[in-house]
Amino acid sequence: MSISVKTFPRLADAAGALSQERGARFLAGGTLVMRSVNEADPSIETIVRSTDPALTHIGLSSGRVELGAGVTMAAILAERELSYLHPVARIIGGPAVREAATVGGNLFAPPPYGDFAAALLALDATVTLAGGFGQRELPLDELLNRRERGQTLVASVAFRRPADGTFRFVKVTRVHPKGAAILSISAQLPLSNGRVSGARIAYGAMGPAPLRAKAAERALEGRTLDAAGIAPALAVAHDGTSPTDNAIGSAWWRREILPIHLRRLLLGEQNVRHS
Amino acid sequence: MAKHRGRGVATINYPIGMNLGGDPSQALVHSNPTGKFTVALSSIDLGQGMKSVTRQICAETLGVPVEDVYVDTADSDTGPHCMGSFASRGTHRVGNAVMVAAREARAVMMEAAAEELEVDPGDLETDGKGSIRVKGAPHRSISVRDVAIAAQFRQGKTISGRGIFLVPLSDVDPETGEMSPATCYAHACLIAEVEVDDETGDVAVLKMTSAYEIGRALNPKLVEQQLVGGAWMGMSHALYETPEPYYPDTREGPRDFNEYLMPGPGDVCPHDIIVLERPAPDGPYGAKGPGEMCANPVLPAVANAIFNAVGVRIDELPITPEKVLRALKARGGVQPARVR
Amino acid sequence: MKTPIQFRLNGEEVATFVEGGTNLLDALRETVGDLSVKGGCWQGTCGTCTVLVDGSPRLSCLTLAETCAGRSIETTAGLRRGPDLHPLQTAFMERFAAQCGYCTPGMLMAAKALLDKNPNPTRENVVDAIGGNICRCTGYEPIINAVLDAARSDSRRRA
Amino acid sequence: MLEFRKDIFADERDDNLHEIGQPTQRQDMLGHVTGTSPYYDDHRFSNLLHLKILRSPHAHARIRSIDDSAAARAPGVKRIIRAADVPVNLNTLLSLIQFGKDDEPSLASDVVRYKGEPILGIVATSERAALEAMALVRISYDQLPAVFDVEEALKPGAPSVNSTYPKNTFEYYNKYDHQKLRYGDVEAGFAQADVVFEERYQMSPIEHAPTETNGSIAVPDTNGRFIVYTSTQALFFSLDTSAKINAVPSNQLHFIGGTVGGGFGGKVDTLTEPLSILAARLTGAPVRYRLSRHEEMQFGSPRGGERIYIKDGIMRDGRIIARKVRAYFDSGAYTRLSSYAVVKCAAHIPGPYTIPNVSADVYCVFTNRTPATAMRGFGVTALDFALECQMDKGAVAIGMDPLEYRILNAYRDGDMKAHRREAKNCALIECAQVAAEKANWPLREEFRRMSSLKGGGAVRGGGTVDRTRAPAPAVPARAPASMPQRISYERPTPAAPPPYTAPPAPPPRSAPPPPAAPAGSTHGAPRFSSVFGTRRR
Repeated sequence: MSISVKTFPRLADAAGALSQERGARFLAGGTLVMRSVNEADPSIETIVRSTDPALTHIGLSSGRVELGAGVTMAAILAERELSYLHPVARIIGGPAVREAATVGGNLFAPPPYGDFAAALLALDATVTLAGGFGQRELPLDELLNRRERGQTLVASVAFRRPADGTFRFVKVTRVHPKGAAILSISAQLPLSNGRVSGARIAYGAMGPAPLRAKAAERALEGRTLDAAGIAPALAVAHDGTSPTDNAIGSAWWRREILPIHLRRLLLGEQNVRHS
Repeated sequence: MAKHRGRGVATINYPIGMNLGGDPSQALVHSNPTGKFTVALSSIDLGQGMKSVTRQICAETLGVPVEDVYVDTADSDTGPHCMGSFASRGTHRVGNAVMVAAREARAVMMEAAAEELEVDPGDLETDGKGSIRVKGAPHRSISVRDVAIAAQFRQGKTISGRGIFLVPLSDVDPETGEMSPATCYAHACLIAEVEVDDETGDVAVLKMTSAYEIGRALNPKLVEQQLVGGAWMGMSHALYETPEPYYPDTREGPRDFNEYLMPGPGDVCPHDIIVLERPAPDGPYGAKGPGEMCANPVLPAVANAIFNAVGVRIDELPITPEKVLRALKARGGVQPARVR
Repeated sequence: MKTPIQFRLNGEEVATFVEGGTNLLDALRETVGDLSVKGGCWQGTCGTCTVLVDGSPRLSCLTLAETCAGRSIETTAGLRRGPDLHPLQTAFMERFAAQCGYCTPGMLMAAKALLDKNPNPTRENVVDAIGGNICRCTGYEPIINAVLDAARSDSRRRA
Repeated sequence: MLEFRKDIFADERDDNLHEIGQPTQRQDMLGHVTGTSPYYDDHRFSNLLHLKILRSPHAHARIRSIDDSAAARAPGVKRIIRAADVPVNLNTLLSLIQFGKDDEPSLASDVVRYKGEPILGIVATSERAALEAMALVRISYDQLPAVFDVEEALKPGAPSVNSTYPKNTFEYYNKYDHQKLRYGDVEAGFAQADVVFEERYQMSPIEHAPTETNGSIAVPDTNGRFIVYTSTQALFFSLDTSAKINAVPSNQLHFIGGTVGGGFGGKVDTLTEPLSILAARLTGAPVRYRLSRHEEMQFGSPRGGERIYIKDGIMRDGRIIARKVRAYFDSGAYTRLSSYAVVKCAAHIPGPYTIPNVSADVYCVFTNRTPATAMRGFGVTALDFALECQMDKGAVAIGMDPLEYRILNAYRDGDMKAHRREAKNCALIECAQVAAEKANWPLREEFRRMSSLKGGGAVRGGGTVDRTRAPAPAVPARAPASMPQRISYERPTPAAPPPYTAPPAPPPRSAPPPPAAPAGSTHGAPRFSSVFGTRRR
């Protein structure tokens, strides 16, 4: 009837409990789990927490960035070194949600949520999973492809710091300043001699999970960021996407406006506001 | 990418009170022994300001300061019947009932004062500051407090009043629809300016200019609350809201405030409002009721502004960017009307 | 199984027992009895239940009560400065920034979180600060103006 | 941002008042900013029980069997409330004013008619306990064909939604399946119009979304009474409805409310009080029934969808001479208040304009969706959207400025309205003029001089567009030749305007209110009402 709450000082122990306890769910910021608890989701019998300081650790060393899974959007906004991620963190909920919402939780947020996960995808992030028997690393998109909430426990994410001015982000939403995504686009666009090399583009809300726009990435390789240069990428912008209808917008509209917003993002056109 | 601006207008009227009438409201007003008044109602304050507007009406009618009146609502044991807070009836119906009750209480108050001052009640007037004085001889006056004490403890009078207001129920002719739907109407004209993104269908409302005729504005701040908030709701109805996004299909219904779309604080626009007052012959101090009608003109004004901007008509609410984009594609692109 | 928790509520030590899984909103309203906190959705989507935990805005409906043990919680009930109203309360009154009043406590706390960190906010800062709070009556404009007024009057008071 | 134009209609106002017109602070503002305003849920009781409702997952289905035995044994469960426990399990809100037949159960017994319809109540020591028990209830259904489109619902062979109204339409005067409005000769008007066009408009449903959801707490009081703290918008409306459904004398119920977290029409339906009272009677304990936000959004009644067709006949000089409206209100599975909105809609046609020939047919249609109810602008909001978009199209069709087109056709004092009452106290033209001035919307001199007073001002003199005679003929005398032709026509216009013919015989004019009741006119059967007592309507 009443839920049991188990708090562990060490993340590994939390991971162990998570795999052993029946109906156990890991509580990070609570934005997803507490709502389910409030709605008496019968699949939740035990809440597992961890006070492990590693969870909230932000590691910045020699171009490599490591974010504990429990780092909140507010913590990211407070870190000047992560300014390129501020536009992403700033539009996740209102201030109160950003105080709670965590990096790890966002990796498991169903569409239309999960814009931060999409940004991490464009940063080629890897994920470190905590397990009862030690940790293991895997690429983020692997996790996103087979994410089953509650089963895996993320300890941290890591990625190489993008070169200044190479990371771009847009979230299309109807309600301002706080609205769920119609879609979001994150892009890392390294340039060498004015030409794109090793672009990474990721979409939010264009499929069951955040996804890489690999065809567009390939089409950008060696191209310049002007109308002619990006045309091939726009032509294949839809590759791999499978948007669905939901309460805030239809799959048709998502498909229609995806290349428009991708073009605006790649050309650096002002995205002042989207209805 | 191209953004196009346009302006649209709508003019509307709105009936005050329940259609066909037959919707009574009652009020009781009484003084405590020291001249402070209580209004007992069963009417509801949903935020529209029922307690505040009836309080001002009562104070005006009694001729006492508003601070000396308190409105107690809603308790079915102490508050007499009221049909309810809907159909823009509160100010008009309940306000009238409070006026009637306050007049009856005032008559007793003036009799009691006359007895104390040994003059004819007809020679007395209230100063609106808490005293009753002889017309033309202001030095001969007595405080409402002393009158209440005298009425209660010496004269054995109850300074109280009962009020009811009822617009008789109208029949409807089944063949012609002949009927008396309402006794007075509020009016409005609203001009909306929008910007339309012809690549995404996004619509932003940039500015609203409106004129509302609402009978007497009993409290300009409460009127402003209604008109500003109502116009926001109108904008929301025009562009955002529905619990059935694929109506008449019932799928994908929103379950929370992330999925149920309404303009946020970042979507509001400047709104110049002008208020006109043509008193309603049967309204309390000529008041009508701005509560409902203020949202209505925004919907068509926005739709007409979109046509003016990009030349497409969206005849289905809400006017989502998707509908605008579909219409633009069907029409083969933007065909702006005369710039206004 | 009930769990004991203790925290500071508007400066006073409070101790109570909660069922496992109880959110802070229900703990404050149903067991502690602070009815100044209102609930609008229990989903984390309306902001009505916003309180401050150690100075930061939190949605009390999404906050596991147990995680607040030893923390300092602020609600509208503690907003007054002694006998005086908080500048935000005064400004909300002067701007007629409440109609039904149900979202007001959450709005006040969201605004306080802003002003405590940023005494001189821009309109954009204010819009962002109340961005997670739904108001169905006012159209937001009076609330935005009230918060800006409060910032001005409070900085004058401090000066 | 708000200014007054006291100069307009000043002669009709005595502005020498003390309290009226003052920007006095709200009586409830201090309570609001200190969080002390007492909403229904701000009252606390020991041993408070919680009611949760099991709702239908299907839009239309027959209930074959219900097994709640496991739920009844679940921890914390105090009582299961079934349809058979509801003393009077059929009601319609407006039975209080003798309008319509009882058609909606508090708890469905045999058939569910919309997704979300209440079937079972579970009373437990906590909302969680009630929800956990709910997961243990087993119900088997036979799904039935459902209909969701108002015009589909009216076709022969469409699934019948509501057994009280098998034809899927509310019954008016025990006679018609819709509300009629007839004035002048609309077909003659179309025949003589320069431009005739018909358009279709659709409004989807809209949710009230008050920040406080619907709810109530019923508390057993001493001496057999019950105190009910409620979020209702209509205290006695809810009290009398609750008394009827619970079959108790109305003075056994003591309702307390009046401070409500927003309503906008969504708290008129008495969604929670009858069952929270019943639960308190069955358990002898205080019971709270509070809608979750999800319930409020999907199963609390919305503003209903409306489909409206408007056909206009207009002259090139700008006069609208005929308007025909066909409108369908999507009532959902039960009547609630839609039947009534239909009559209000008919009364509002053709909008604030003087049109000599008007015809309207407005339907209240039942479909398998959440029942609709009142919302801000009830019966008028969607119609105003349709009418004002139609006005814009008409102006474009004849190349006239849309605001001048409205001013020309606006009703004036003394004009006759389509429901056969004289227009009084009009102010549409003044609103248009003031808004246009503020927004720098160009109006030509003659339109700036027009007014809402009888005849509309000198400009309309000489009986040119005088509509004070009522009812007007199919085609009033021509307007001044100086009518605008500024932009090119956007719609094909008749090769040559048809010749004017003699006006058809005007319909009989009837005296101003109150007219004698039309013979045999009654809204459903008379029934008990502690609001009005029993009488014919």
